[in-house]
Amino acid sequence: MSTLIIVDQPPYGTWAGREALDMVFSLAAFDQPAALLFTGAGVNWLRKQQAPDAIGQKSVEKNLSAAPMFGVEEILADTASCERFGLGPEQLVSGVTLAENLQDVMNAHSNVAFAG
Amino acid sequence: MSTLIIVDQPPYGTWAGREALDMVFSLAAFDQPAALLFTGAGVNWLRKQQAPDAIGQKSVEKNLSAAPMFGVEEILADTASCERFGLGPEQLVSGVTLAENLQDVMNAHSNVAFAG
Amino acid sequence: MTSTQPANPTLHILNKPPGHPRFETCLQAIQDCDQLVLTENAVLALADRSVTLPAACKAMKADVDARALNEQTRTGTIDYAELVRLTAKHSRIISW
Amino acid sequence: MTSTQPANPTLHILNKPPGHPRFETCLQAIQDCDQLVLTENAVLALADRSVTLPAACKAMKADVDARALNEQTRTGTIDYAELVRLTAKHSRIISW
Amino acid sequence: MTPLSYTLVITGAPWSSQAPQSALAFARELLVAGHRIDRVFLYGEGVLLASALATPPSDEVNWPKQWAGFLADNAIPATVCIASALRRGIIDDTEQARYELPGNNLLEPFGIAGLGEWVEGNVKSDRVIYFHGSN
Amino acid sequence: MTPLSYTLVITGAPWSSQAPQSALAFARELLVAGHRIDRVFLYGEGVLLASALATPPSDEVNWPKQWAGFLADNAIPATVCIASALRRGIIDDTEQARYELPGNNLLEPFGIAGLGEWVEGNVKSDRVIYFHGSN
Repeated sequence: MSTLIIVDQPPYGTWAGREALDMVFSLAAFDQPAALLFTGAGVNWLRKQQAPDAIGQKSVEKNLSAAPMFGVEEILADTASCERFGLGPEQLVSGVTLAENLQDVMNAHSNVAFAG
Repeated sequence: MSTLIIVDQPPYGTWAGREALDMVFSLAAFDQPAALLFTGAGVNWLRKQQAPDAIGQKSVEKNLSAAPMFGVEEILADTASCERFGLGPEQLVSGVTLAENLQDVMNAHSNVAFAG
Repeated sequence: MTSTQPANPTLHILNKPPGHPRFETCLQAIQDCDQLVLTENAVLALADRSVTLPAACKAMKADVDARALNEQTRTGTIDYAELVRLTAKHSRIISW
Repeated sequence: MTSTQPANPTLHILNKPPGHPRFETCLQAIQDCDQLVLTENAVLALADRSVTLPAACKAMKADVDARALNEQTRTGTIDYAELVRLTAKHSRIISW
Repeated sequence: MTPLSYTLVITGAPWSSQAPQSALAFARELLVAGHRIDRVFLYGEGVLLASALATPPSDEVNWPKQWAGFLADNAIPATVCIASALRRGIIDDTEQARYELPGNNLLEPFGIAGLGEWVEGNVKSDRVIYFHGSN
Repeated sequence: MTPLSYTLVITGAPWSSQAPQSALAFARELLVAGHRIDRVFLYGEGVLLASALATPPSDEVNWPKQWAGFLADNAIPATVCIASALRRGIIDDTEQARYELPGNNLLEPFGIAGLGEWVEGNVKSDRVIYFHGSN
């Protein structure tokens, strides 16, 4: 049994992305296989060097880079969404795997959920 | 000074449409010129014979038909949005005026606002 | 990350209105063996001429009635008892 | 319901991300004499290759920095002091 | 039909989304069909369903009270995610004391706990069904 | 520059939207520039900004407290729409007594009143600026 949590909402404007991270870290903390997929405007969570101090929020870049250490199996990003938002390999935080086909990613997991 | 309140969210799934109606009725109650514009998926508020009892909500059809009595100047619907959702004149609640051009409608009002 | 097992039949429960980014993503993710159920704002797809729905698609009757879409015949409607049966039948369920 | 006065220059403040229905409606509603300011999630338009922005467009610097879009040069950025000036200058303001 | 066990997760708020209504209609039919509801878990904006202070007009349904009645009548455990609840001001007496807050507003029989209970639902229940907001 | 008067309307909730943050940054600059804020009006989900019980983690900004401090420091009237507030469980002591509720949670200096105060802003203020949620 493995769970895929999907983030399709962009960073900072809503809380769904942060709450999705909390879900995936909780699964990992209880030794449940879990992976994250960023797609649509959600891929913008993965851009390097976000600096949300001026809007009174915290960056999730550190949390994302610590994900493998906490047992999160994979951080996936939809290739077409990355292209749409100009996210090449050099703009992406480390540890992200590009995924070509949403159906394949979803079929590899027994559970698939959004945070909101 | 007249105010245009725009409803672009569909009925029942969110509360923004109802809260937009409250805004326009409040303006009218205080004798402030006010009009409503339904556009995008919001035009579905204007379909006749909605029956939301089974989902535990109340229809706004009566409120809309009472709007002129309460002093709401106009209820406008975007023509293209009505066509997209198959809303011909016989499906629309009474008292709705079709509007072809969003820019013209907006320019005819000094204030333009959404409920959320 | 390769899809090993052949497509696991999935029940997709979609509540976003047509035009919402997740509405589009859901339609792309549906496989031939999957079942789609439109709930809440998603039932507006029955009236939306810009939307093409998959063959295995049902809409929640309570939501269709609420929005006065009962004369739209693009899909059949189901009640909550049938939705419960569909969730029991599918081991994989995605709420969009 | 006819537009009598010539277009009243309007300040449009847009916070929805590209792909949101209201993002599209806003871009359609903008006239040549209008000013657009992108805030919050709307600044992602700077990176979105599927979006064409009008000429009179600025993006909030705090939101651009938050999302690491400072190398995107499709529009200039402004701070809140400048946004205040723009709201004082325009008697018509629409928050999308 | 084999009876199954379900966890229901609600992430949409009452009076902002239809999620609590749809989830309740579904939950009632689950019991009619002989299935079991292991737990209802409120997450994100869904925690507002556990407000003891929500007071809609008298001719509208009070969704928190409807849900509380259904949960109590059927002895179904219901959990509000603690991180979501604290941020959004849904507080029980324990958290009130811990953070020295001026009051509390958690509606019985909802209880506050961590995402661990959601993880448990993922492991133990046959099905986990989500009810999100629609915008 | 001629000083102008503003009404600010917030419809997006804290911890669901960025609206309270953006509105506060804008409000601070309004005062720096010498403008006046006639009133801040919370509507729809925005009423959650007036919760006295919101308790984010200690390393995060508490937006209701930040706003309450700004309003008090600058003697700016702030109103929570009564219809939105009652539905969503934001209650002052008057409403608690009227509806016999188990508590109240309205953060000072916010007050509860009707949409009439928003209408007044439309009539009297030079500008009315809205801060919505972004989804």
